Amino acid sequence: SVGAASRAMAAGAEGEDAILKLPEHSTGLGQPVAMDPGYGQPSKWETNLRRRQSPGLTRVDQASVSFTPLQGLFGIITPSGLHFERHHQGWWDIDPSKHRLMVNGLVKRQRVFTMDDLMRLPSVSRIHFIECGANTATEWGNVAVPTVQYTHGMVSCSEFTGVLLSTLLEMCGIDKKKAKYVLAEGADGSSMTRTIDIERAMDDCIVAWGMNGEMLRPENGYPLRLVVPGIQGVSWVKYLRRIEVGDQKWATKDEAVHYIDHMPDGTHRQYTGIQECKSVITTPSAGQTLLDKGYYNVTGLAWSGRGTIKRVDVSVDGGRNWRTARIEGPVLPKALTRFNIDWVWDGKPAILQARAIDSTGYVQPKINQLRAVRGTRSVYHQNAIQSWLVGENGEVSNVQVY
Amino acid sequence: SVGAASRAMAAGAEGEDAILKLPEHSTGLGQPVAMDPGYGQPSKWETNLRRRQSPGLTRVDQASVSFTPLQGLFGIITPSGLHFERHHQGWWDIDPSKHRLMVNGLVKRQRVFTMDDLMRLPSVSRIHFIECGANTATEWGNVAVPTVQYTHGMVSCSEFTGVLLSTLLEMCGIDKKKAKYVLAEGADGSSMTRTIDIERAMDDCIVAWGMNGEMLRPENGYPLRLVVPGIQGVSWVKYLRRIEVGDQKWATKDEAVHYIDHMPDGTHRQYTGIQECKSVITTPSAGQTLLDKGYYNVTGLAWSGRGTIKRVDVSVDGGRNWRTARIEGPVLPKALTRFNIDWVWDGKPAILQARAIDSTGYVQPKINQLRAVRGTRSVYHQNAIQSWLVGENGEVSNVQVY
Amino acid sequence: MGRDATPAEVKAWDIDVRPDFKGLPAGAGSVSLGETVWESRCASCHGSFGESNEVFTPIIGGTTKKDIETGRVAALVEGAKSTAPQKTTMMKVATLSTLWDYINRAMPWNNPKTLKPDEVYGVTAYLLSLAEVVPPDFTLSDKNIAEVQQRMPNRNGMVFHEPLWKVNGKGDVKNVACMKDCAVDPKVHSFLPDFARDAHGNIQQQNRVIGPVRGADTTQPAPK
Amino acid sequence: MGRDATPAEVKAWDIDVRPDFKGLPAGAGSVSLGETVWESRCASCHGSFGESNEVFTPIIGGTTKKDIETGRVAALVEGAKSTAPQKTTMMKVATLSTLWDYINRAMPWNNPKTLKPDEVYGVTAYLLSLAEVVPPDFTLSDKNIAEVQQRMPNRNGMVFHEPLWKVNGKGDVKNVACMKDCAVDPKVHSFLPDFARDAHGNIQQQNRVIGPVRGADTTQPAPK
Ligand code: HEC
Ligand code: HEC
Ligand SMILES: [Ca+2]
Ligand SMILES: [Ca+2]
Ligand SMILES: [Ca+2]
Ligand SMILES: [Ca+2]
Ligand SMILES: [Ca+2]
Ligand SMILES: [Ca+2]
Ligand SMILES: [Co+2]
Ligand SMILES: [Co+2]
Repeated sequence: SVGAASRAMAAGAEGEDAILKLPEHSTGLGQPVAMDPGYGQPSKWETNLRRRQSPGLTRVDQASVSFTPLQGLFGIITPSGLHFERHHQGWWDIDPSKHRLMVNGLVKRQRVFTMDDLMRLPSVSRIHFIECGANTATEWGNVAVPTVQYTHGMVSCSEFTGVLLSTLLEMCGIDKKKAKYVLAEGADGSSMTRTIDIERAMDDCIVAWGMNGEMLRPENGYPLRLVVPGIQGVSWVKYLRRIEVGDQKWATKDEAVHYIDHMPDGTHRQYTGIQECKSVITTPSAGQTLLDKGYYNVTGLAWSGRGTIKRVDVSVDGGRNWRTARIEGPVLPKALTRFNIDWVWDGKPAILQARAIDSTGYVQPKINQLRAVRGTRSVYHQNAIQSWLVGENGEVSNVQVY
Repeated sequence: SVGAASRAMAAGAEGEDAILKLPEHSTGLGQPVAMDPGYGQPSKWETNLRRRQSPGLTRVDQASVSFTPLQGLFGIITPSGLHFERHHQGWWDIDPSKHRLMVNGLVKRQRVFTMDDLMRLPSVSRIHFIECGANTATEWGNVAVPTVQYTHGMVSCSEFTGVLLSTLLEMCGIDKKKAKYVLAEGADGSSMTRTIDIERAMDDCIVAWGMNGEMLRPENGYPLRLVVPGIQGVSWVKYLRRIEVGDQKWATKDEAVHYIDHMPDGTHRQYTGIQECKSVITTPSAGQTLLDKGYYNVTGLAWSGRGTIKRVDVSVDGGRNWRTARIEGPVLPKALTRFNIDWVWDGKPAILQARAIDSTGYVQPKINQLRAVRGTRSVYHQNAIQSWLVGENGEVSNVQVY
Repeated sequence: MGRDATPAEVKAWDIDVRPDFKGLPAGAGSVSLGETVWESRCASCHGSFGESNEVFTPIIGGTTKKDIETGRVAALVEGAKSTAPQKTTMMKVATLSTLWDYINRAMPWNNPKTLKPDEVYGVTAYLLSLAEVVPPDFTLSDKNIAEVQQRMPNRNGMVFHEPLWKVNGKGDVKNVACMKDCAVDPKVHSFLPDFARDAHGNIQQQNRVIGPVRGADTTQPAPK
Repeated sequence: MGRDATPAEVKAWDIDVRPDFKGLPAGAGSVSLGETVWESRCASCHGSFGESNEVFTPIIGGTTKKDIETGRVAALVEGAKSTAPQKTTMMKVATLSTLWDYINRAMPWNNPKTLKPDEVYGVTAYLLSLAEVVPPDFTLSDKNIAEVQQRMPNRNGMVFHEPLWKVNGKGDVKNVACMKDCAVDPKVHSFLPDFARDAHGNIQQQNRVIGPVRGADTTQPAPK
């Protein structure tokens, strides 16, 4: 295959200038350590990879979304600077010394915690994905957006550190007989409220302050956020100020008017929190052009709100034939999982698809299978197999094939 | 115990202002998504955690070190903005389209690769620690520096993505009979060169471009760096421009004048690349003051260049009695491992220590045991058990106890 | 760690109202009080009749007298015709508590938690009157709210499907992992429309300048 | 993927010189040429005699005629006296190739890879003459460099301890995982000296403003 290096060679038979003429950085002195402000930034050559809004998706920028540029990311950890955002009433950079968490409701002791209190408690650190329930919403209908950033960019994965919610609830003397649900409430203008299943609450929910080794970023809920592994992002309440233990669901605005699934019979399914097994090829993906024929490493992400990823299959002929991809470790529960597979592009049109299978045996569905059960008016929980068409010119585009 | 919240309560019996008087962020509209430049930053309340130089350690800022603020970090992933730096001739932000990697020496085909070429190859993504061989060098002698940032802050841990070095060497037709070592060479002014064992080279070395999901940061070698798991950071050549396959060690400046271990008989051990099993308590640690008596989660990091962490024990009485800490998953080979353990401080002086054991059964040594074998003039490979003294006033300080 | 919450503190923060109206403070507000509040504090964003699509989807519209009787919004059924151009809040919401709670905690958007309970009652009553759930001279209060709930147009429109709530539930959509010669419709069912090619800006500038691919230059038509 | 390297390209980058002098280009440089180079391009940082401690540890010093004979720098032995205030490059380096290679690739620090081979020979010869390894009228060349290697003061000072090179090697220091009533010297052997308390700035400002601890205010003496 004619690689890029060979193309660059055309000029001089002696060799490339990039090698023969030593660059400034080989013959000069570089920059000092610990440059102000002692906190590093990405290369200036990387500015194309940014979180971006999808024009026309929302009407105001504080009740909106910015998408993670999955098309250019590697591995499973999402750089915190590129973590997707979803705010309902804008984000804040809250003074953490004035932040409080209250636990009330069906507990023996209604309690108030400072950040100091919380950060003294036994903590856990776990890698989990967070996906907005509306991720890939555009793909319920016809193809409408040009790249994986906009189709799938409301998913991220980070290492979260905090105290298990169960630890706090035990400390407050939760009434285990009566407690059926907890309500999580934020401190910002929206004061987001979401109902959490008591089984989740007593299992792996984390009252988290840490994300990827440092404190949560302000856009992600600094200084405190609820981590609800496997459940849609809206339940991961930011600026967490209160946990109430109760015996009924709350039907809050974002579980009674949004984050509900519109079924063909006109009903809406409420409380469908689980983010089911899903995968997507991130490179090559729509809006990208292959450099040339020949070998490519097809790479992508898979995840499941119900457990671990067991297998990912990839098709290059629109779903007719499949091969099992290589999964990069670690394979963690309710975390993004990176897959890779070899592919030699022969220059002919090809349709790339990935299909994930999780530890429950659930196989990621095709969009027509999803629609057969849920109709066409849903917004949330679009976890269908995604198709990318590689054209003869090497340009990849977003298509629907099933 | 008298928590911080209770202290803050003193003022009003009705309750705290932080709760009773709703803050601006509960009654106002916040900031928009995707704020310029579409790349997020830490909270303004977090500016104390910075990479910093150790005054007097080096004479010039481009051949120097900046240390990671371990005292305030969580989990195992180091935020890339706080990854420690060690440069020998300053750092550069290299135009990646002009960067080349050459493979030469004992191979059938001496080859040149562009970044385009490399990034098409089958990649792996793995979480590994990188530790400077000189980390904790100050602690060979008497106590000299005030915090864990300066004693242990030349270790970081990231998810790296790239092509296995073995893949490249196979592609070039490595002469497996004759090849015994490879040389890795950088493109910067120092053109750092280091000899790598052929077994390492053909095992888990990665020619990496990705770090924590995005491209390497310029300070860490953008666009290409060799990842040599378990081996001291100086071998992780930044701005990697060349790999030569050879049959003898190179005795380059940083393996003949530095990164050598001064033994009592006056000889120096050369090529002692392995970073042996080590651990340190990061909170509470020297320079920190405990808020109060009572419960604390003692937390820290353990790692081994020879494999995985099997166990971490913690002592609060200067090494007389030990309890086994809780290890947070995932436990990965040649990666940082987070440990946590309960401790109730009774207000009396206490000496905190952590001691790690790796998968080979090696037990992290005491400083006197290290000195008994290696004398007192070594600079590198100080992996002794670290002691922190908690004074009656709650202030923690750096001490030596064994 | 931590301390007991004082009664005043719990009162200050424990503001949630459940479907059974637990948490609802005593109070009352008439439609006409509500109209005053609405005009001065809400209409600029949501329109005088809750119909505006400017800052958010419309709140009012698309519900009928019939819906109020049945408790099911007929327009939501697949294939049905709706009088509203899109789904409104009133078409979806089944629980009146949701509206009261949300307005009380989050509205007005730029100045949330500043309405008094009576104002929340009033403005909720006003919205209900716009949807003809209550008459124009109605006064909503903690005493009668449970009755009004019985007139919510979509009160019977919600279902709870437990398998998608429980982590250990079973998916409702089934695929099988066919590996060879699988049944596929060879037709591409949908392409990105031409006008959408550059609707998100130039994709070339949203991809790295190196690597296995380049971003497509979407200022140009798709190459042949 | 990739392409063959041209001979000119390999030549341009394959600059390393091994201990057996593989990779060393032909050439020669006298001590006096070296002195000229040194004075104009090196001395500002390293001092006229390689003794400067300003930008880096001294290059020259601490080696003796005896060392040149034995190939072991005696001052390195534990307890021995050294004439140099600290370990110099010349005290440590065993392989002459290392000096040649490093100067050629990385010096002068602010303008590396700009010396011609003869200049590298010359400046290396100059450094060797300062250490009295070669006489002041010496000319170092690819022809005689192997002989000069035989006079390097610390040429026999290096050992290779394989277990610390191989991942599957065994550590040379052994501890056992005692859990109870372990033998410990109760004495604290070393404390942070008072003058070092604030040598790294105010530690209070290097810790978070919340959490289980606060940074100590090191502008104040340690509290009692
Ligand atoms: C400055 C603009 C603005 C003002 C003023 C405002 N709103 Fe809103 N309102 C919004 C936005 C934006 C949303 C959507 C918030 C979100 O995304 O969660 C919203 C959501 C709502 C909803 C939920 C609709 C749904 O379907 O989720 C209701 C009900 C509502 N507003 C009522 C009111 C009332 C009552 C007032 C006045 C007391 C008011 N609003 C004032 C902007 C405004
Ligand atoms: C602008 C300052 C500067 C100039 C000019 C300079 N050097 Fe250096 N030199 C340094 C620094 C700084 C280091 C240490 C680099 C590192 O940390 O790896 C160094 C290291 C060295 C070393 C290795 C010492 C050791 O123990 O690692 C040698 C040998 C050396 N220089 C020789 C030279 C020669 C020969 C020249 C001129 C041709 C020269 N230097 C010019 C600053 C300079
Ligand atoms: Ca906008
Ligand atoms: Ca300085
Ligand atoms: Ca309540
Ligand atoms: Ca257009
Ligand atoms: Ca060579
Ligand atoms: Ca001082
Ligand atoms: Co949302
Ligand atoms: Co170094």
